[in-house]
Amino acid sequence: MLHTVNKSPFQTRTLESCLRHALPGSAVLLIEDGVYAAMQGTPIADKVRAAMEQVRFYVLGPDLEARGMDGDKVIEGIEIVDYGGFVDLTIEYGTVQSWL
Amino acid sequence: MLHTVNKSPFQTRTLESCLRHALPGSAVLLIEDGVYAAMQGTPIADKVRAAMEQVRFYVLGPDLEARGMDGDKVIEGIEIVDYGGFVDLTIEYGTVQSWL
Amino acid sequence: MKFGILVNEGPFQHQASDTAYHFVKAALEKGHEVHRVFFYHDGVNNSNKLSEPQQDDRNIVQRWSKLAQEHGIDLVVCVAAALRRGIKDEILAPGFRISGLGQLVESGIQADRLVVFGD
Amino acid sequence: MKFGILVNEGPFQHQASDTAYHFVKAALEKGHEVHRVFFYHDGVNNSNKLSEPQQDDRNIVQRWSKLAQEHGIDLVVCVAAALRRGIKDEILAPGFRISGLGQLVESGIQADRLVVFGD
Amino acid sequence: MSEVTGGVEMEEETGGTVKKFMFVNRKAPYGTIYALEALEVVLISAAFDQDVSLVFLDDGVYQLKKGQHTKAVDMKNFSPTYRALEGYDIDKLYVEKESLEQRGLTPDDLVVDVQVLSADEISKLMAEQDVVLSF
Amino acid sequence: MSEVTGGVEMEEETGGTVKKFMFVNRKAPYGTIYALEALEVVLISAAFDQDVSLVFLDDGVYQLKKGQHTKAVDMKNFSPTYRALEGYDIDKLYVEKESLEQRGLTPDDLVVDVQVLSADEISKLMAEQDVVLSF
Repeated sequence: MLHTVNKSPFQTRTLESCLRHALPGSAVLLIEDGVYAAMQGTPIADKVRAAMEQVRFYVLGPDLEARGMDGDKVIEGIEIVDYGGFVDLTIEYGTVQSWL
Repeated sequence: MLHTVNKSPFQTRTLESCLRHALPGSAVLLIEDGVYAAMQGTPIADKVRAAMEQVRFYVLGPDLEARGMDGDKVIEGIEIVDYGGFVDLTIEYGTVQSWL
Repeated sequence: MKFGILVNEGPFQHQASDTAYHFVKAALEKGHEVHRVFFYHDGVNNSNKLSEPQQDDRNIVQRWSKLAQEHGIDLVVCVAAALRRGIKDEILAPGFRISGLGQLVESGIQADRLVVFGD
Repeated sequence: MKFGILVNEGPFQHQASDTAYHFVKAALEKGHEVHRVFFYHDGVNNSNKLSEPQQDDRNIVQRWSKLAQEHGIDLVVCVAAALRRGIKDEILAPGFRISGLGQLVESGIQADRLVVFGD
Repeated sequence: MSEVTGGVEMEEETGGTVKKFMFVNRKAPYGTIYALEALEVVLISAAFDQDVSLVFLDDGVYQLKKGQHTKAVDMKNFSPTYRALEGYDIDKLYVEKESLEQRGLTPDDLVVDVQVLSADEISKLMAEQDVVLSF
Repeated sequence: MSEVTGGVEMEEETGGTVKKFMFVNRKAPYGTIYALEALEVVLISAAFDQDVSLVFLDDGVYQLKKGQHTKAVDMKNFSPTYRALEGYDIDKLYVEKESLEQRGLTPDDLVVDVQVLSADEISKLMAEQDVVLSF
């Protein structure tokens, strides 16, 4: 299963809700304002790192770039993908749940 | 100053942001999905009660009723107002800041 | 008291336009003046006269038109936001007019209170 | 792979329609099929042909029309959501058609993946 | 029927396929339209004989709260529709325990009988679906 | 000028009144249009000779982040406009310290020079305003 999160973790509790439901072996893709959760140096980063022990994390590169978020400061282990990579993830992980 | 909050405190951090900026003597009016913050028996209620030591709280009655929220279970000390009461509050407290 | 109102969301999707409407109605009932309602962002969609809600639901667009006509309220739709979203004179409901953002700033200057409704 | 897409927000206000567009484009480039994009809630506003964004901005409505025409994608606007919001045939952009919610359920049945874009 | 289903002739077009459809409801009613319009999709889905389930979590649990009265906000009260779902053979309604408790609600506060599941149980159910529609 | 201001003849209609206008920016850029359209109001307000200030708090601080490149999302990059504000005599830009720190940002990360204020200082400034426009 692929979970997408498009909200800032500082504004809403959407990411928390997603992480409460992402089973081991599933994946989380951060898109739109959700990409802020992929950055190092915030209190959110610790939660993401903890979740990464069981769940794979991806982040949408075009959304990082738009927001001036430096790819070098993305949490180690989170893979940056483009729109084509997004498509591939939906194929690889099966059903998609969009946490809106 | 009158602060309005229209978001559920369980979904967003809007109420927290409002409370961080509501000075003693100002008022907070909970409207739309913000009215859930006025209810007893949730972890949010404690934060609201703490804030009530310095700030007056109001909640929009029509929005409580629409959502099936019982007026009897509103936190003691929060005053229920109708749309006319909303108008009065904007006059009484001066400038309005809508926390969207 | 003289009120200016800003509506930032379209009809139905969010409650903002509903709350703004009830606020304006209550202000008028109390004898206050509402000199202008400014529609910005998706709020411009409140002026689309093609809107045809189900019979058992409220008609948000018509409600604004009626209120404006009865009380002489100036309903202003932001031209830049409207162009972007496809709101033009040919689908504009009665009582609305399309104009510039200066009308919003002016409303802030002239009104005793400017109240914002959005998401 | 066969994709169905659901777009829940209108153009410009939220990024949902943009992300959906780039997703569809990437899927097509990889040789997949996108049989239908269903526009629901404020998503119906993506079909308003009167939309005229600034010169230096993307034209979201035209972009969908063009993609549909070039790749034979079925762009379906929900009739109930559209009526509510004032989207009718007279302002419908090329390549879009108005139909019922059954088209969304059918898309879920027929597609290998249904991907939702919203707020 | 062909009107509500958007002209789709079900047997013909969907070839008897039965998929697991889950509707994920996470937003409060009235503040936004998602709850109401999600319900409209759910009702239509009944015509397609799919394996449909509804999940209410986060603020979505508020959709089922008893005692909604919308006269003063002049909006359509759609909460009775949840009670009508059974008549459409839609009877898999799941509510998340954690979401209910956090909001100080119990199953007695809800307009319909639901199964209360833990977040973990909801997660497993979600992972079994073919299509997840989230609003 | 009368075009951008919506036909309002400033001196005539506003009678030389100068009010304190505050624009409160709390949303991230690109995910929603609020940041961009708020900036359009700010630019127009310059024509009215009001006492204008901009506050960036919560996710609004991200609006000022350096290095925005919008080519891949095909959206308009409006971040250079913040640097143009000074030319319109709009130079009261305040950023909330707490919001910056929580996001791991420093003033060096921002496209313009701003005054960094504490939540308490922002609150006091807000309380002094005649008009607060929030997006």
